[in-house]
Amino acid sequence: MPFDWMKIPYALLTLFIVFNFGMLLNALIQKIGARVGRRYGVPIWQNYADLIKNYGLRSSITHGVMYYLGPVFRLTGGVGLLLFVPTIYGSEMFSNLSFAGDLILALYFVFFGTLGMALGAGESGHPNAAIGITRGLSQVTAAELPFALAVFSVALQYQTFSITDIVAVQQAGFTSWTLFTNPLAVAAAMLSFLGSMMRPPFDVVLAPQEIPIGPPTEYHSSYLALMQTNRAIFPIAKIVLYMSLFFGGAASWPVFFLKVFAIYMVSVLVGVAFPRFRVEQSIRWFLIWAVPLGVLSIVLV
Amino acid sequence: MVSALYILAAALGAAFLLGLLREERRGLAYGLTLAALGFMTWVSATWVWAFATTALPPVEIFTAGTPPPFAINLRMGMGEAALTLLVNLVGLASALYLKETLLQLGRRAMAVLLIAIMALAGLILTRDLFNLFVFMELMAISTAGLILLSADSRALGAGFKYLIVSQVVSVLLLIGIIFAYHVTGTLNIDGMAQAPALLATGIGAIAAFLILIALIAELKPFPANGWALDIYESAHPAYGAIFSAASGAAVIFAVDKVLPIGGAAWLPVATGVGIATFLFSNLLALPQTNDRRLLGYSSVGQIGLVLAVVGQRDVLGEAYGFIAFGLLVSNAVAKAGLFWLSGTIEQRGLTAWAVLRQRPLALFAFVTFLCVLVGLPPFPGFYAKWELARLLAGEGRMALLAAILLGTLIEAGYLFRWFGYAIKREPEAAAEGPRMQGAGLATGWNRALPIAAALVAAWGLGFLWGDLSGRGNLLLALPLLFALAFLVLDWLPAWVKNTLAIGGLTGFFLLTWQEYDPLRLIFAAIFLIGGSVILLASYETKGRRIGFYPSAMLMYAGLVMLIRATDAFGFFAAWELLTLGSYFLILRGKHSEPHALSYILFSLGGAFAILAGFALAGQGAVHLPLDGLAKVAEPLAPWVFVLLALGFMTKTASVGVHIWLPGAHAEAETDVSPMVSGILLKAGLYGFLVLLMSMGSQRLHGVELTHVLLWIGALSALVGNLMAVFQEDAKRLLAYSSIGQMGYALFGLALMNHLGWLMAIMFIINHYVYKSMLFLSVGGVAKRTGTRDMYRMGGLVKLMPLSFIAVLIGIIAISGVPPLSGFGGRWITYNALLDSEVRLPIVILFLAGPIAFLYLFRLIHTVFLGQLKDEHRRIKEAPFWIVLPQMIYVAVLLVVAVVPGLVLRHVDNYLDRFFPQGGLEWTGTVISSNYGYWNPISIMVIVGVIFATLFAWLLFVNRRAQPVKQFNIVFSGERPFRPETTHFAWNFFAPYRKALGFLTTPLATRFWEGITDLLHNAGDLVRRLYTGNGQTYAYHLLAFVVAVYLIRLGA
Amino acid sequence: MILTAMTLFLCAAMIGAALFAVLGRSLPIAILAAGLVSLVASILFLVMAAPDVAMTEAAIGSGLTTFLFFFVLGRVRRGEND
Amino acid sequence: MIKRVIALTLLAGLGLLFLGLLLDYRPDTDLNLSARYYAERTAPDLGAANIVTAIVVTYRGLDTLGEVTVLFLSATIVGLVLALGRRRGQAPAGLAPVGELLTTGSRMLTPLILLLGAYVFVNGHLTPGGGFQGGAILASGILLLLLADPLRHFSHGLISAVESLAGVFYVAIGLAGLVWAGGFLDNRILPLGDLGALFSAGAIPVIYSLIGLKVGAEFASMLASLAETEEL
Amino acid sequence: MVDISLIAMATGFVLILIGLYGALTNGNLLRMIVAFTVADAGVNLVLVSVGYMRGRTAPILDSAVPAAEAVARIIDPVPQALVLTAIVIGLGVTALMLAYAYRLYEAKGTLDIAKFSELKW
Repeated sequence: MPFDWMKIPYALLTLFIVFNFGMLLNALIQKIGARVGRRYGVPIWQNYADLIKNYGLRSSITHGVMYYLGPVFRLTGGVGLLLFVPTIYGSEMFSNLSFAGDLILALYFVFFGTLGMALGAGESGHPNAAIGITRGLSQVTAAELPFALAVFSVALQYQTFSITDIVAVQQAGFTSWTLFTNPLAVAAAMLSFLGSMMRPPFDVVLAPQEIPIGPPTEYHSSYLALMQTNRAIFPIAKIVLYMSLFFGGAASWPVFFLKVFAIYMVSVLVGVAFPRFRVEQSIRWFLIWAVPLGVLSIVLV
Repeated sequence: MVSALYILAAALGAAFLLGLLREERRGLAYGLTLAALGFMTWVSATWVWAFATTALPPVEIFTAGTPPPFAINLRMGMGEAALTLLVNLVGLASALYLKETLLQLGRRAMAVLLIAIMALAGLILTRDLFNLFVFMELMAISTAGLILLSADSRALGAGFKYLIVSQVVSVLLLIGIIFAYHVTGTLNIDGMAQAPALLATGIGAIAAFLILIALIAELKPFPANGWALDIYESAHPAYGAIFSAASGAAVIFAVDKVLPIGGAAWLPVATGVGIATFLFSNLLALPQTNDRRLLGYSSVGQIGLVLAVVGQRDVLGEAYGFIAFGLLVSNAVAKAGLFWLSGTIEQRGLTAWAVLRQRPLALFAFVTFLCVLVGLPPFPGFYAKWELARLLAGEGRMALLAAILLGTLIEAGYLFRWFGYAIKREPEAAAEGPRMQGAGLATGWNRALPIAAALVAAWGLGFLWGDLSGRGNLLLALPLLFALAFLVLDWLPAWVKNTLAIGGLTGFFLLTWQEYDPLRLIFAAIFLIGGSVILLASYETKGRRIGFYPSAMLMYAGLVMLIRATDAFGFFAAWELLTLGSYFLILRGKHSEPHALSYILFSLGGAFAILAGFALAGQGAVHLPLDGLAKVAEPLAPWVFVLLALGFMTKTASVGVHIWLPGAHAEAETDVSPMVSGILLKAGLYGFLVLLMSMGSQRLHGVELTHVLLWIGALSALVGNLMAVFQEDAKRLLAYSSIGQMGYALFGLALMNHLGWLMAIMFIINHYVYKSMLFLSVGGVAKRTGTRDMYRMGGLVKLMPLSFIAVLIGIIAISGVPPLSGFGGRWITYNALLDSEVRLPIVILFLAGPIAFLYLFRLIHTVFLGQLKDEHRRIKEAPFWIVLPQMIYVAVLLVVAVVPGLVLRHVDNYLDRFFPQGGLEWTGTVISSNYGYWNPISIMVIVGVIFATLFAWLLFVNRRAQPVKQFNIVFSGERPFRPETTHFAWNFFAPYRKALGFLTTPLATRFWEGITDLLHNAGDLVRRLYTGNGQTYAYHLLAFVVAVYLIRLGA
Repeated sequence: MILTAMTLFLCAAMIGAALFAVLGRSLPIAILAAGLVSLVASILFLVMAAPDVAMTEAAIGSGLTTFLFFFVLGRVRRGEND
Repeated sequence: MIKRVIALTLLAGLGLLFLGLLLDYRPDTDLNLSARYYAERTAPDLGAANIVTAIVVTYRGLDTLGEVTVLFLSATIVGLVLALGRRRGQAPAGLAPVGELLTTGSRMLTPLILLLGAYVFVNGHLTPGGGFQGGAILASGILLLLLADPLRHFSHGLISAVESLAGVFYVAIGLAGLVWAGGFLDNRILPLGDLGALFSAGAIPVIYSLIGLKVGAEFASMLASLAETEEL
Repeated sequence: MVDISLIAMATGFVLILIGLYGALTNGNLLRMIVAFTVADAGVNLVLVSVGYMRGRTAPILDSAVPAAEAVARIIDPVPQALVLTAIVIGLGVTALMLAYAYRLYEAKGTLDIAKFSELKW
């Protein structure tokens, strides 16, 4: 099969747009959080400054190969996920590298970064890292379950694993979105979404207050920079997936920005409104509320 | 040929002649005794030979020159010849064994021995009822005499108890005989059986009852058999051998010939009494701790089994002799051998047999006898059991078959537990004072010889029965012979044997690979080539490694024969062989004794379910080709399906019958764990494939059985994974993970669609590769660190980088994260799911998926990452031979990840035969289904490029960074409450346990423990019946008589 | 009829002696009673036209057996009342 | 007490069985198949007047051989049992000394008793009695000797020689029947003679005599074994 | 008129039951053996009574019973032959049991059967 080399610059372009969008969005959300808490908040370019600073720093210590690999895995996961999912529906230019695989690839690639991060943090030998990892993994696996169920429900509904095909079916209009044709699946997926965004009430994994911030503690300088980059890309990549599956996808960049912002805001608003869960509480919460929804969606579809 | 009467005459003549010798001439007397027994044996042997080689009809022997029924007549036929040969041989061997005792006690003891053997021969030969009574009295009295050979003072009491019982028996028998005579006017057994008047009259019926019940009472039926057990326990082992092997055989033959007197109505009675005895004896044997008493229970049980078979002779037809004799000689040879062996062991506890470990040959004899007794291939009992099951099922007597199999299972339970003690336990505190070598062992050539003879006889009879079975002799099967050859070659150094083994496996594959269809080829490749790769790791073990290669090769032989089997018999035989081989392998582990036991029990239970399933499917047909399963008709088919599936589930360790697996796999040796996990488990899946290919889906009471399998598969996946998450022991973790993986594969098969099967195949291949790899890796780590507890390890990545890479790759592969081969499995899974109608089990499967990720992560994290333990600072990488196969696997995983089509494509095409719809499209590097697509090479490239770019950049940027030592930081967050809990890896997923721990309640373990406890307690309770009071035994006997009578009245 | 009456008498005697043998307090007397049972039986055998049996029963059943008992009894005196 | 009740219950069951036999029992009025054969054929075929003897010695000779063997076995085992005990027995209370009268009387009587025994078994094929009865009588002679002199030492060698030789000859005659006549223990290896004569019925008198000797020897050895236990 | 063989048979059965009762309820070894001899006598009685036929003579041919008339005159000889054997065997067993009893007594100084139950379960 001849490879269309133009896909590479196009994909990089997507990456660039999404990265910047993610950076701004993150800052905006920090700002909103602060305002709700009656604080002033950071300036909107603060993240850029941090990132540039971190990229500029050089580290003199390393804990070993796996230690390097943590951020690498992490960012590969984020970038890969973004590239495996077509960003703009109908646009050859922004369909990225989705020829490599379908929905299932995206679903499983989500784990890639998690695995790598956990491994890398583990290498550091910091006990808090281990605690953070166990909490994180426990919660992520529980949170992913309803999502997987919802995804499968959607696949069942449309009888395909191709993301492009799924978006195509939803183009008929507002009401043809999965949100309305399969509300249970969307509900399950959105609950899962809350968990996987690492925002309150499910952010005990990062636990900035109780313990010295878990895995990232040991990472600094360029390592941290890679992770910050990922924090800009990965949520967006994930939201793209949600958007494509449940909210009709995006046929153009403006729609894309709007929908991504809206979906992101859901998790932010919930996070601002609710207190934090302990991990076993959140696992139970997912099993009690989200999983049954997912199961129902599969059974009823 | 000499008249059979010379057997009797020689014994009597010699016995009387002994009286002429002076007491001092004991050597001469002993010689005379041996000569007489030798002559008797020779006479029997010539008859056996004559009957076997020529079509000689049975010979009638008249006495007093008068034809029957007016004079006593004897008969010599094949059965008589064989049995007298057995009796005489056992007598001869025991006489040899008893040399010291006989020389010490003098000619009187020798005379009693001679007459005892003579009485048994007479019991077999005579056709006259009263003559039978006389021989029985002779047997009883000589028994009472021979008990005295024992040095055990309690034997005297046992003898008296026996006399009491035999008095009651003879009263009943005499009354029965005289009234039977009154009604029929004859004492000839055949004449009486043919006399129509006997059963027509009330008197005749009662007379027949008394005769038969008296004879049956001599067979030690439950519960009227306490006396026999006391004899077994206290008698000299050589007499134990006669009592079990010869007396039992003779009396059962007597019952067999007298049974026609009672007519058809007595057959069910014999069966009922027999099977009750079989079941209860085995149950009661469970709590025994005295070896001879245990053997006694087993003997009583075995004779009960033969009695049950005798009662089934109306349906067994021509196979009756084959079956009954098969069981009889199995018991005879094994019991004689075991009793003789017990005479070489000084203490009576079961663990005392551990002294056998000093003598490999004796140990080999021990295990041979146990296998003979349980009826494992290639011994006669195995063939007999197969035929019995076939015919019983053909007649719809499934309840009886179930009872027989249950009893056998219990028997296997205590016998193999005993074997485990012998292999693993330390003998009880040795007798006081320093002992020279061979402590607790008493041997001489005259004791070794009979044992050796029994050993040879066991194998010889196995060969003979294989020959007679008309099913292909297992002892001629090349793979089995290859495995057995390692018994002979066991003196060679391990590396030579290892090379031979690898050569044999690969050679056999190269010779035969063209014979298999793609599905079988995959299994053949895993079993043979895969087996060879794992065997590479065995080069690591130095020395001779006695016992390893025969066991391992036995397992491989079974596996090969399994895929080469075309009919049910071959399949089942192979199944038992591989079970046996793997049991020995597992038992080799340091602490594996209880686990090996539960493994063999579950496996045998499963094997018996398979046996019952095949028997039911065959409906009595002589040959049942495997594809003949497809022709099984409706009301039976679902039951056949259930039984077979149950059997296969024990091997794949599906949830509910999984409890044997974790221990067995975890405790096995480093190179054995991958064998029993990566390879052996596939046998069960192969069974499922065969089952589903031929029978398809079945409905039972409206329930789709494959749907049930789906649930079981999904639950296994969930439970296996969840249990794995909470293990502290690395190998246990992997073991539980196998349960989950097998659950996935089973799930795939049960989907009953194209992709489902493809998924299962993918899992089979993947699981072999990564589980073998992980077990080797973890095994290597355990070898270096000396522990398997993960919380005792950590930070090994720098010290054992190759092992780490293997684990890392394995983990990515198992968890299904792209780009490695596990993802392909997941992708096919999803497509298969979309293709099927099921919904709910999918949910369970989904739940299991992320959990797999958890335990795998824990494995790699806690072993290789985190803090390095102080005591592990100087650890080296795992030995070369253990790392080598791992690296091969890594390569394989990478290749399979990039070009899965290499194998899958062929299987995919082949599966079109079964499921024409829903296959995959293979266009270029893209693999697509009806629902989606996947391009393994692209994924690999994309991920690789991004990954490499970032990694290179990071390395470049931080090129001057220096590695720092890890340091200890105080704990926070988790409160230590036990020493090991201060380690962060302890209770790694604590929140998960808090949330989901209830799912891991060991329900199945509790259930099976409950069952075993119940059996034990029941056995313990019931055996209180045997108070040891001779009078009570008389009560039992009378109660037995009255009960049987009342039951017969009621029926 | 005399035969019948005699038989009845002998049988009654036997049963009586048998009960004595089984239930009686003293062991020597029980042994003697058992011997008596055999002896009476041998008379009955004569009545029933079985002279061979009668002789054997008298000689062996009542004679030798009883002697054997006393031989042993003499050696187990203390155990008599166990 | 419970023991007795259970015993009675069980025996009641057995009694019920016996009752069944008894109530249905009808005495034969004619000889049955076997008995008729014996009644008709014994005299012409075997030449024995005592049909019971003919049956015991010839027709069912194997039973009788077995029976003799039972006694042999018992005697041997009794010897064995007691011999085993002899190694560590305690001294039993000796019997009271016997009187002069008994001693003298027994010495006189014993030969007569032995003679009577011999007569009984030699005539076994003609009149009631035979080897067993005769043997028992022989044994009573020995018994008398024992009673008269409890400490008397018996020649075990003699007894066992008689016992063995009689047994060996018995088996040999049986085998002779197998070789020279119709089958094992066929009495027609010797001429049948006239019915009712002492030397008639072929080998029956010989066999019965051997039986008599053997039985006598067995009993004697049993008694002797028991008697010797008190010597310690 | 009841046949004497029936009376004898009934007596035989009763003796057997009495004997067994004694064997089952007496704990003393010697008493058990005595009881068994009673039962043996009962068995012999039953056996002989089965052969008995009213109005016939013993199966011995002499001047009173010539060979030619034997079929009509004699009783069934077979049971008698069997009883002969049974009696002798009975003695053998009794002797053996007595010897055993003696040795058991020697070993333990008691004749109580309940004391010889080291072997059990």
